[in-house]
Amino acid sequence: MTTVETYATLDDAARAMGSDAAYLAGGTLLMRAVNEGNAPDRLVRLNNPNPKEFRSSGDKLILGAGLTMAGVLSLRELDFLHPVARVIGGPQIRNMATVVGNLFAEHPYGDFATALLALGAQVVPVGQGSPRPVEDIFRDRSRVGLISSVEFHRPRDPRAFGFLKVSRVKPKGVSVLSIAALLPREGGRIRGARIAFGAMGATPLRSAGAERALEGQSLDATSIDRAAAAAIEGLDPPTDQIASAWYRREVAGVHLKRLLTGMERI
Amino acid sequence: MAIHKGRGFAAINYPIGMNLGGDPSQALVHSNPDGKFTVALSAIDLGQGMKSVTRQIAAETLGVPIEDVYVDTADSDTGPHDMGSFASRGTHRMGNAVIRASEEARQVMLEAAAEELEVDAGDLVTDGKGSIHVRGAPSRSITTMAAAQAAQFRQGRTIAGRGIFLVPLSEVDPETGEMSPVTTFAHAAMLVTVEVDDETGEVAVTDMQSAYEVGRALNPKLVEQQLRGGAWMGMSHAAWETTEPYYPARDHGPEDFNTYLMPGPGDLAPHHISVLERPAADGPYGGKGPGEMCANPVLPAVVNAVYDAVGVRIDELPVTPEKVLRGIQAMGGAKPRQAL
Amino acid sequence: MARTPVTFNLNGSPKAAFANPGQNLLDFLRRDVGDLTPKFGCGQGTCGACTVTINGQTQLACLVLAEAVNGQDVRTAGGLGQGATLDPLQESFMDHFAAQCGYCTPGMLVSARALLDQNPRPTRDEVIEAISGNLCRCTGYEPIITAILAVAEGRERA
Amino acid sequence: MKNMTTDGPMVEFRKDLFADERDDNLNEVGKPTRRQDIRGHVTGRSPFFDDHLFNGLLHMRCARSPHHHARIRRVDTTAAERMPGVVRVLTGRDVPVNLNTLLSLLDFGLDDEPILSETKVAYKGEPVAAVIAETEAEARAAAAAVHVDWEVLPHVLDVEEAVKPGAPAVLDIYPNNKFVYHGKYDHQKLRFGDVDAAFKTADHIVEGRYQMSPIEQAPIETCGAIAAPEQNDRYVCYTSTQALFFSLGTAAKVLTLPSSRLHFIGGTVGGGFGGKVDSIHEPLAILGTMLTGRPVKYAWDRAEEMQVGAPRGAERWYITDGVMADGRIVARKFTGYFDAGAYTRLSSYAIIKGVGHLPGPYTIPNVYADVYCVYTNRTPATAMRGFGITGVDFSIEAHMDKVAETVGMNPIELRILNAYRDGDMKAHRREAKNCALIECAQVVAEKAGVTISPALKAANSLTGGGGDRGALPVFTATDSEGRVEGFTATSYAKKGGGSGPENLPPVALRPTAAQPATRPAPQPRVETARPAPQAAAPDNPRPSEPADQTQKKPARSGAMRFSSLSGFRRR
Repeated sequence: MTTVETYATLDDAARAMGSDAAYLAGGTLLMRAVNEGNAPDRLVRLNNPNPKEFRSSGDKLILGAGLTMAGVLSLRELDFLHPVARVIGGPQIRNMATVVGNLFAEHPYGDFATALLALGAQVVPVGQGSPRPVEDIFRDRSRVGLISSVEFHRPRDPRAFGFLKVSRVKPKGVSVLSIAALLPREGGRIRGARIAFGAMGATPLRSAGAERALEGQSLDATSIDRAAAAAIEGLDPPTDQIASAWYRREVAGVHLKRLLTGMERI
Repeated sequence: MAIHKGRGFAAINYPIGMNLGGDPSQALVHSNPDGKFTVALSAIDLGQGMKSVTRQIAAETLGVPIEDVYVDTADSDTGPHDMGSFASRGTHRMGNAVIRASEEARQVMLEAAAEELEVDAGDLVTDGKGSIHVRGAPSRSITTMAAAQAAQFRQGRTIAGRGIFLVPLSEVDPETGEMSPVTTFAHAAMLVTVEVDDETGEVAVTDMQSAYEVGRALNPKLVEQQLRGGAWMGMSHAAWETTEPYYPARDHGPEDFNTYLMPGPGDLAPHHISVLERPAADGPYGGKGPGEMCANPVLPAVVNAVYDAVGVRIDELPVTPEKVLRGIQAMGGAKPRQAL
Repeated sequence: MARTPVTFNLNGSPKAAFANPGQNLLDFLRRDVGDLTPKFGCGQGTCGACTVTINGQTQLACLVLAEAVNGQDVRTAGGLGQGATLDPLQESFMDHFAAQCGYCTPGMLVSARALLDQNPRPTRDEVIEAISGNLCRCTGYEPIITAILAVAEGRERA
Repeated sequence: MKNMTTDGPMVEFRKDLFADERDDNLNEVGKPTRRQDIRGHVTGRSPFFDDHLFNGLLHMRCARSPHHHARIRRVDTTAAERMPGVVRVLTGRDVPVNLNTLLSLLDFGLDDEPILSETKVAYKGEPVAAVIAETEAEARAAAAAVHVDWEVLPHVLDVEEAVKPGAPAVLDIYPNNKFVYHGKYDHQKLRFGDVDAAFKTADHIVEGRYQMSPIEQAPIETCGAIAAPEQNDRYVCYTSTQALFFSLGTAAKVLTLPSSRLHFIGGTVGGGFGGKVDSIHEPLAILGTMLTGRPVKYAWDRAEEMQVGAPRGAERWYITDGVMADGRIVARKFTGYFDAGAYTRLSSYAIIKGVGHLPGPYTIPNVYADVYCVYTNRTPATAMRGFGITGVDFSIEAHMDKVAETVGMNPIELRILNAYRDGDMKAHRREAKNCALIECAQVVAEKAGVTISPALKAANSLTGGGGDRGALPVFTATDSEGRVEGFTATSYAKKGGGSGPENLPPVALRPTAAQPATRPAPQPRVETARPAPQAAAPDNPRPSEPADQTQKKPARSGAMRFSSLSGFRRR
């Protein structure tokens, strides 16, 4: 049967964790599991999480473990991420769900994590550990300890970041797919392209094909077409209630093209 | 990429009341000493407005103001037998039972008033505002409250009525299917406009123009609730809903509202409704019950509109983007018709 | 099992009750506190029938750990209006026939009230966004949107 | 004539149409009066079944089959019984009459579905045990601890696969996975005129195949009931049912209780759409109360509502039309397959409703239909808004579009041309009355700016019907395809029966207690039909008959027969 342990600090909570425990943050995924009898026996939580836990250092943005989607939407420093936060769940979910929690959300959820993957974000473990790329979390979520924050560099030009979510139900629907693109440009050429897809695999995945097609190119109709044609490379779309793997493959390039074309115009 | 507009039409009729009959409904009506009436039913209000529509029917029949009637449902100790609220039978069956019960109660009420006014009950009329008066002589009147009190405390009468409505059971001929399925039909026609994205197969319903024939709109706002909500459900059936997305396989059955798809408030199409009223001979005040049929024309109208837009016939519901896209690809591109 | 005392404000009044381990706020409010206005629709956070506000923000009571509201301010549809005076949104829902079965209505009203408290003059799209976490199976949403906009545009009383 | 009644999209009332058939000067009828229940709804005070609080409420949850089709070797509840908070675990042995079909209350269909299955499951999610515990979480945990020894059987999920020879038998009592109509045929027939002859005269033949999806009613309030002991040795049951006396009658039958010992309270329901007719929860909640002496709640969670709760069944329709070059449809033939899932529930009945509806709102001189109620290893289907009609209307109206394209006609004109009118003869052999299809089509055409011919614009439902159109066919081609032996009409799809329910106790026609589950079967595993005893009082001993399996079967598998029409009867 479930027991709940409440701590004052993340460090205390981290010490209490174990294979029979789960950390309760926003609760949007874990409390459902509790309700359905699928959660670990011990719930570990903080007494006073801060839903607007955020700081910056130079161009480094540090999103604390308590930061919710609504918190993101309330922070002007994170305005380029507002289009991402705004399409996570409905208003109630956004008031509860945390950014860090989204890294642990399994398909079909995890659209914010997709954006973090494109941004090359790193997670900072509680305690002594050094920051690790979010890819590490996706590799094996069960072996990741508590996360104190997620951090990344603000794109020098916020227009280098683009996001698109495709859903069947509007305005609140889970993803057919989502796409986050980071396309820093130097002298008109793309340097360090990162294209991440959500709902195109068990975790957010990068499109190796699209990144290769864009790297070193200017963002124009030709490079966009090449990226769209190669979009599926590196992805592993599932079949679920929302769409089949076939459909996701067919439209991944179409939606990437639409996103990139929109970014080109800016 | 192109967005193709298409229009599709469908027309339907709908059998009102439980198929083949044999399904009675009962109602009891009685007055309190202050001339207020309680209608006791076992019918269910699951949003369709059963309590409200039977209240209006009772008030109309009794000849009293709506606020003098309260409908109590459903308690099997006090409400008499009723089969239930399904098959577009609620308004039809229970409405008629309430009319009969109310007529009986009204007759006692008029007799009580007649005794007080020293006239013949047959000469009395109700004004629907709480008074009973002699036909053609409004000044010779008595309030329903006074009549009820007289009945209760002086005359020793119970102002009460019993009503039952039963459509007799129909046989079905095994050889020909000859039968009397129902006694009346409602009607509808619908034209929807869709926009189809030929690169993704996505379909948006952008407009609905409908005509619904409902016998009589016993309460026009309740009718509108049914038609508007029902057409939304029809749109949902057409392009979103299924418990088994890969039917007949049972894999991937949705278990929550994130994966069981229904259109959200951002998917709404303006729905312009026309209501026609051709009263049914045996419907309560001609009413037919619009609750079930309103979704039905939307499903075929949407598939017909998709065909009009891109030339793809979707013969298997729901109309998913995948089916549309596969159809477009099989033809080597959209074939807009725009015939309607 | 060890029950945890929870002291909180419900619709402006102090309340105290014991929560079971792992009990969600919806079950706690309904069974242990006696506020039946939040409804169970899914227990999964996907329908919005249990919408309440916690410190002014809408949340889904079925996904909130009951003991987490200790010391917090919780409001439900039971706290709309004052005494016999209804909230203008409640009046507008009645006027515009914005409820049929009535089951989603309390949660819908809590979301609508939260919207108008933060944004008294929302656009239609903002109304749609605000109620997108509250499912309605009966109405097709249009009358609900109309009822909320009527209050926002001041056509409804107050 | 346009009345704006909302601030949103427009509603107009076309009072100009059929005005002389209506008196519009009524006091209360026709007024937009507020709903009686609206204040309760907006204040959140309307009392739904779960808004009744009980001290010491227990919670019930079922252990369910993970397989589409499996034999139950053993149900082991010992571990579940030892789990924290568990008060009692019910299995089929605890259910007094552990076999039911909903429509037995209307003398329609054989009892085919266990309340808690004991020998076999026929769909994924079928309940085999019900755990009663102090909390919902404890009931959930204990239900997961019920151990069942399964022998997995081959399953069939597609309707046309299910009716092929050699398909796994879903229900042993129905041959070839098809419901038996009128004790006579494995489908419901409609025969009106001679479609094959008419096809030969037609200018075009238009064919189509249509598939309706299974759909969840999805009320926001899930189905459920709370039962509690009441005074005077009675039980009260608060329920979300759509059909109070259906549920009360079902509970009385399954629990072998006089209905006077049951007090059902409902009436305020959080949406139903057909999904709250099945009366699944009331009998088990009351049984739980009977066996524990405490209030018991049994309700579905959302996942159960969606995958265990009966959906609108999928339907597959084949339509063939014979059409003249001018657009007149002269013959229409249907073959339909309703996917009933594993048990009958209401599907057999939906088909009769659907057949009575064919060929849609059109006057077609030759109509033919064969419609099958097919059993598959899916969740049983049941009622939903538009029951028996929505799927076939989708098919007919999608087909009408193909016909319009074939003959090169405006689709609205095609509908008006073929629309039924007052006085026409319908395929179920009753005169059409009170028609209004033409007017609906005309109003929509006008609103949408679709031009239709002057002749069709001038058409109406009141005139132009009857005459030849009102006559029965001179010749109707009939046949005996699908004849089934060994069934009596009274227990199948013959409601009531010609001599009336009072003097026509249904003949006991039962599967044997232990049924082989695999095909092929040499013959239907039912006894030979016997003539119904005439005017036998319910308590009279049955006329002497050859000894048969029926008399040896255990009492709980259906010794009593109950119907709303004829009451309890001992077999």
